[in-house]
Amino acid sequence: MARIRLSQVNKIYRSRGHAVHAVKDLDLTVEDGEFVAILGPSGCGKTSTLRMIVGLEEISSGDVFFDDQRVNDMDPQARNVAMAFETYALYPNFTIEENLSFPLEVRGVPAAERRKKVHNLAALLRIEDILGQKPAALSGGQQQRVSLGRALIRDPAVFILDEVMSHIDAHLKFQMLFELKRIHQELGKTMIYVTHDQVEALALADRVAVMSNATLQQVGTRNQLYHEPVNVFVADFIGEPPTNFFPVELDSAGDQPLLRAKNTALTFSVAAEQGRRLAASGRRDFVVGLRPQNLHLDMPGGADASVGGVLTAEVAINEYVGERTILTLVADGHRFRAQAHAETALGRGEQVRLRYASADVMVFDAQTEALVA
Amino acid sequence: MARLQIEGLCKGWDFPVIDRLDLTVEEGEFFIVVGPSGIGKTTLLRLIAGLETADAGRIAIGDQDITTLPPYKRPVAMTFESYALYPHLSVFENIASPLRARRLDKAAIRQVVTEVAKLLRIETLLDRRPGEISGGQKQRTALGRTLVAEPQVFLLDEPISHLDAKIRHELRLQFHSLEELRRVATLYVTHDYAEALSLGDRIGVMGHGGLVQIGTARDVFMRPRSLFVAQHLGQPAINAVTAHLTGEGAALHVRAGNSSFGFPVVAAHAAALGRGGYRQVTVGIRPQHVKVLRNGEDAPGHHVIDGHVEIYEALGANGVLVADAGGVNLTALTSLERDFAHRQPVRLALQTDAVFYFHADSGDNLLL
Amino acid sequence: MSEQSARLVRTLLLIFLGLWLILTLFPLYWQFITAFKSAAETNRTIPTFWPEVWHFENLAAIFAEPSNFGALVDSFIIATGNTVASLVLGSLAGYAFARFPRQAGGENLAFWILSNRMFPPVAVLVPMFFLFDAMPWGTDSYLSLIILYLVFNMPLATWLMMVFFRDAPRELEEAAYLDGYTPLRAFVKVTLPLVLPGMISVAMLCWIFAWNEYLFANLFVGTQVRTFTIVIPTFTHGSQSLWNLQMAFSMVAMLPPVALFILLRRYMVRGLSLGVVKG
Amino acid sequence: MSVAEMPDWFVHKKLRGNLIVARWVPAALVGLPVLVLFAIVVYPTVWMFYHAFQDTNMMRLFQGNWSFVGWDNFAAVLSSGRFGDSVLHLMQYLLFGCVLQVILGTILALTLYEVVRKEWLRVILLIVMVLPMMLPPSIVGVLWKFLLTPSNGAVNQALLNLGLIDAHVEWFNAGVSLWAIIIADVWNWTALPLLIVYSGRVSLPPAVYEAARVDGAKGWLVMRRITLPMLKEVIAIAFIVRFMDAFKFVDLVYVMTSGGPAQTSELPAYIAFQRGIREFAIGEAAAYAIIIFAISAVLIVLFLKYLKKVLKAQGFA
Repeated sequence: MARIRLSQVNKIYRSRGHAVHAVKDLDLTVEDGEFVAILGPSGCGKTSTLRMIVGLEEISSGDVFFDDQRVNDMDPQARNVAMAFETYALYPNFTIEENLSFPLEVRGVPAAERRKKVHNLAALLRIEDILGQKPAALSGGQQQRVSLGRALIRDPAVFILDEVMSHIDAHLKFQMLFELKRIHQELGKTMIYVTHDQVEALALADRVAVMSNATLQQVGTRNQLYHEPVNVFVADFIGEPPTNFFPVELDSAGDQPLLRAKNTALTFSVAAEQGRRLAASGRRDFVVGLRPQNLHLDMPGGADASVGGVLTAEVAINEYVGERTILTLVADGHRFRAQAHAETALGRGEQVRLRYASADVMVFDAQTEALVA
Repeated sequence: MARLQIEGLCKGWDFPVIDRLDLTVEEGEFFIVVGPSGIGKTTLLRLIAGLETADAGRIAIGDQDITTLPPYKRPVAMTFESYALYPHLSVFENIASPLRARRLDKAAIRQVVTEVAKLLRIETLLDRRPGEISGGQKQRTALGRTLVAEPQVFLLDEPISHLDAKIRHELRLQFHSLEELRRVATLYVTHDYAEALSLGDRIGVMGHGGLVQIGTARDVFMRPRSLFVAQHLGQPAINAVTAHLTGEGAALHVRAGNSSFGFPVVAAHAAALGRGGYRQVTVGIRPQHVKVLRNGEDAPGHHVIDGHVEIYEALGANGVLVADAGGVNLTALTSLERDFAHRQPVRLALQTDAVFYFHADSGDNLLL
Repeated sequence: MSEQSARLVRTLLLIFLGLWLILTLFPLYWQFITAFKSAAETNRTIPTFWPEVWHFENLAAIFAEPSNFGALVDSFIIATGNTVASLVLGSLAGYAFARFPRQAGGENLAFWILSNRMFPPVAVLVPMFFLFDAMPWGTDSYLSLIILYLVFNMPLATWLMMVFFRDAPRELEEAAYLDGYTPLRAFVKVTLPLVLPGMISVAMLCWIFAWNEYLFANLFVGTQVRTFTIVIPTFTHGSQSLWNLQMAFSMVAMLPPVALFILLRRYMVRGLSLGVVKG
Repeated sequence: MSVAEMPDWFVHKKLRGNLIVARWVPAALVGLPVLVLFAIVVYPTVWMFYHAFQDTNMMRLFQGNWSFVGWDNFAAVLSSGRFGDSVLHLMQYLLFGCVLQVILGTILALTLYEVVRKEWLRVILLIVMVLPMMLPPSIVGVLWKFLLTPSNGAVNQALLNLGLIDAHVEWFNAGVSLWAIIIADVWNWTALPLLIVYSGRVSLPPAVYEAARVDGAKGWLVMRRITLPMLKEVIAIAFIVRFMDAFKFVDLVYVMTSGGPAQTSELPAYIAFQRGIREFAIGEAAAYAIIIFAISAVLIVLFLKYLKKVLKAQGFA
C-alpha cells in the first residue's frame, strides 16, 4: 500500500524556443487505500501530473513521495506503480495470458506461480474465456479489462488509470463504473483515476482533485465540490446539467440581503450570514451560481420554503428526457435551466414560479471568481 | 410538399440489416431514430442519401421517386457522424461547398455563408481550418454546410454524441431553436435516448431491421410496446424481473422465482392481466419508480419492501443505488445529496401503478 | 541485464553505426577527391588520399563536350516523362483498386501487377527490342525508354497510390457527392489534394529509379539519345579509363536524386511507412 | 435470425452496382493501365514462353524460320555447367548479399531509432545512410571497380595502411570477383531494408513501449519480446523486396566484371542476358528467364505461406 504526496511539483515542457508550464506548484496527497480522481478539461495538466507520479515524465521541480520516500529519480518499476492506459496499450503480438503474465515475467516470477496468478485474476475480471486470444480480436470493453488486469497482477503499491473509459460505449460505461468501484472495494488499493468526464470522477472517487490550466483548483469530496465550489470554474465544471450563472450587484445587505441582476427586476435573496460576508468583502459586483436541481417548481401547496426566494420566468424550451424534464427558462433576458419532475407538462411561453433555498445560492466575486458566500 | 416516404425498404450484406422498413416523415417534422450502435441506423441514412443502393423498397421525397437517383441528384443534405469536413479547406469553403457545386456567383455565396455562420455563432472562425477548431465548432460547421444547401430533407447522423456533456446541452438547445430545421422533413439518428426524447417531434426505436415502435417521446418511454423498447430507453436500464402471477381476479400478486420479492398487482392492471390468463411474465420497473425512503418517511400508494445496499454511485444528475431486495437486485434512483454504505439496510417504495408487464417469451407489453 | 551491460551494448551499437557511416561515406569521399585529381595522379601506384593539385577544370572539360550535357538532359526528359506516365497510370489503377476492390479485380490483380517485378529484365528486353524496332519511333528514342521503364515503375506507383487512396477517407468524397459534386469533380476537389503528399513521394521514387536505370538504356539507345548512365563508362583514353572524369561526371549526375531525397525525405519516409505497413 | 427465417428478398438478392458511378467506370479506370501493362509485360512474356520452345536465334528470327524443339532449350540450360555454377554464385549472393543486407539494415535501423536520441542527428544520419540507394548501378559499378583496382586501388591501400593485409588483394581474379560485386551491392542496397525497417519501427504504437516501461521491461528484453515480433512482418517485406531484386540482378555484374574472369562471377540472370542480347541465342535465353522466374516464384510462394502461418499465429494476418 502507499500514501502518495506531491509537494510543489512543477512540469515545464521546453521545445525549441518556448516553454510550456504544464503543472504549476501542485500540492496533493492521496491517502493509503484512497481512490482519488484527477479531473479537468483536456490540456489542464492532469496527464502530465499522472506521468510524473508514474515516472514516465521527468519532474521539473518539487518532490513526489511514496510513503515518505522520495521517488523523483526512480523508474516506474522501482516505484512499484502500475498503470492502465487510455488506448489500452496491450502487446499486440502476445495472447491475453502472455499480456497478463509479462509484468511478472519481467520480475523473474517462476512460470507456475505466474499461471496461478493470471488465472485467479482472470476470474476476478471475468476474462477467463479470452485468455488464448490476441488483443486485436477483442472488443473495447474486453481490452480495457485486460489492461486493468495487466496493471493489477503485480499487486502494485499504487494503481493508476489514465482516461480508461473514454473509448467505451455509453451504456457499457455504467457497468464498467460499477466494476471499477467493486474492484476498489475488494482490493482496497490506492488508486488514482485521471479523466475529463466529471460523471466518472464523481461516481468513483472518494475525493476529486479539479485542475484547470496547470493549477489545482480544489480537492474535495463530492459534496464539498458540489456545495462549496472554491470558484466559478469548479461550480461550472461540476454538476449535470450545467450550473446557471447570473452577473449581479449587492442591492441591500442586512437581514434580508438581496442581489439584483444588472438593471433588471431579477433578484436573489440570500441568508443574512451570506449578506454579512458579501458586505464584508467590500465588493459590489458578484456572480450568482444556482444549480438546475436546486430550482424547484413552485407547486401550489409544495414544501414550505425555508429561508429562500422565488423567481418568476417564462418557459422557453421543455426537454422531456424520460427520468426527468429539463426546462430552459428566460427571466429579464437571462436564460437559465431548471430540472423538474418527468411529468411536467409546461409548454413554451407559460409563466412559472421557481423556489430555491438560500443555502443553495452560491455567490462568487465577479473579478476573482472566488466563492464569497 | 416535401414529405419523406419510405416503403418496404430492404438492405442486407451477410444478414438483412434493414428488413421491409416503412417510415413517413412529414414536411417540417423532426423525426428521430434511436437504437444501439450497429443496429443499422446509419445504413438507413446512407440509403436515403443514395450512398448505398437499396436491395428492395421505395424512397420518395414529395412525389419524386429517388430510389435509384445518385446522391448528387437527390434534394438531400447530410451531416456525417465524423463531420466529414474537408481538412484542406477553410471553414468558409466547407460551408460554401454545396453552393460552389451549383456554381453560384461569389457575392451570393459570401452573403449566404456569412448569414448562416452568424446564425450558428461561428462567424469569427470562417477563415480557420477544421483542424484548428473545437468539436462543438466542427459540428456547427457541418450543420452550416447542410443548412446552406437548402435541401428538401435533412439527414443528421449522431451530430452531437461525441462531444462533452456540457456542449451537448448547448447544442441540443440549438436544435430546438433552429427554425430552419423545422421547415423541412428532418431525420435525426442517435444512440442517446435522452437526446431522442428531448428533441424528437416523433421517435422511432430501431430494432430487428425495422422500427419497433413509433410515437411521441412520452408514448415511447411511458408506454413501451415491448421489453426491447423499454430496455433501450432509460439510463440506468429498466429493472426486468422474471416472475409469475399468483392469486385470482383482482387479488393478483407478483412472485419472483424462489426469492421473497413480490408485490400486489394494482387493480387496473389486474383486470387486464386476469383476462389474458398470463402466468409467467417479465415485470419492468423503471429505477425512477423505485424510491429509497428516508427513515420515518412513508409513501402512500406505494408497496414498501426491505433490502440492503449492494452498491451506490452518484452518476451525473442523480444517485444510482443497487439494492438486494429479497434475492432480486433492484436499481433505484435517488437525489445526489444522499449517501449509502455497503450492506446498509434500506426501505424501497415501489410505484406499482407505473410497473410494466411483458410477455415472458415475445416481450410484448401485456397492458397495451 | 544490469545497467552497465546495457550501456556497453549501446556504445557497441553506436560504434557499429559509426563504422557503417565511414564505410558508406568513404567511396563518396574518394569519388569527390578523384574528380579533382589530374589523370596522372589517379593512376599513381600509391593512391593519394588528398589531391596534390585541385583540377577544377575537370568539370569544365566534361561539359566542354556538348553531348555530355546533352546526356544529362536526355536522362532528365526520360525520367520525367516516365514518372508522369507511371503516376497517371498508377493513380488510375490505384484509385480503382482502393475504391472498387471487387469490380476492379481486387487484391489478386494488384498483387499480379506487383509480382511482374520478379521477371528478369532479359525476359522483357529481347521481345521489346524487336517490337520497338518495328514501331515508328524505333528503339533509339525517348519514347522507347519512357515506355520501357514502366515495367518497374508502374507496378510500384500503382501499389503505393492504392495505399494512399485507401488512406484518404471515402467519407469526404461521399460528403462532396451530397454537396452536389459529380464523382469527377469530387475526386478533383477532395481526394486529389489529400493524396498529393503521397503522389509526391511516389513521383520522387519513380523519378530516381528511372534516372538511375542503366541496363535498358545501354541496349536501346546510344546514338540519337544518350542517358548519362551509359556515357560515364565511355570516358576512356584508349584502354585506360579516365577515372577523374568519370568520377566528376558521376558526382554531377548524382546531385538531382540526392537533392530530391533531402528535399522530400519526410514524404518518402511517410510514404514508405504507410505503403509498407498498410500494404 | 437463422438462415431459414431469412426474408425472400434477401435470399435471392443480386449484387447491384452503386448509384454513384456506373458499372463500367472501375473497369475503365483499370483498363488503360492494364492495357499498357499488357503491352510491355504480358506480350513479351508470352513471346518468351513461345520462343523458349523454339531454336530461335538472330538469323532465324529475321528469316522467320525458327522451328519447334520442345524442351531442348531447357535441357541445354539445366545440363550446362555454366548454369550450375551461376546458381551456386546466386546462392552465395543471396546469403551474403540479401540476407546480410536485411540483417544489417535491421540492426542499423533499430540502432538509429533506439540509440540515437537527438532528432536532428537521426535525420542527418538517415539521409547519409540512404545516399548510396540514390546512385545508379553504372556509377556504383564504376566507382567500386575503381576503388578495388588491385594495383593502386583505394581499398587495398587503406587496408594496407591499417595493416589488415600485407599484400594487394587481387579483387578481380577468379573466385574473388563475385565478392567484389557482393561488396558493391551491399554498399548500394542495404539502405532499402534499412529504410523499410526504419519506417516500420516509426509507425509502431508508442503507448505499448510506455506500458513496457511501466512493467519494468528494458533494453534487450523489450527488443526481443516486443519490438522484433511486431516488426516481423516488415522485416519479411524487406527481405521479399531484396529477394525479388536478387533474381533479376544484372547491372553490377555487367559493369564490374562482365561475369568474368572466366564466368566465375556470373549469375543466372546475367547469363540469360548475355545469351539473349550478346549471343542472340534467344530460344535458350527465354528458357533461362523462365527457369529463373520459376525458381524465384516457388521460393517466394513458400516464403509467403510460411510468413502467413507465422503472422496467423501472431494474430496479425
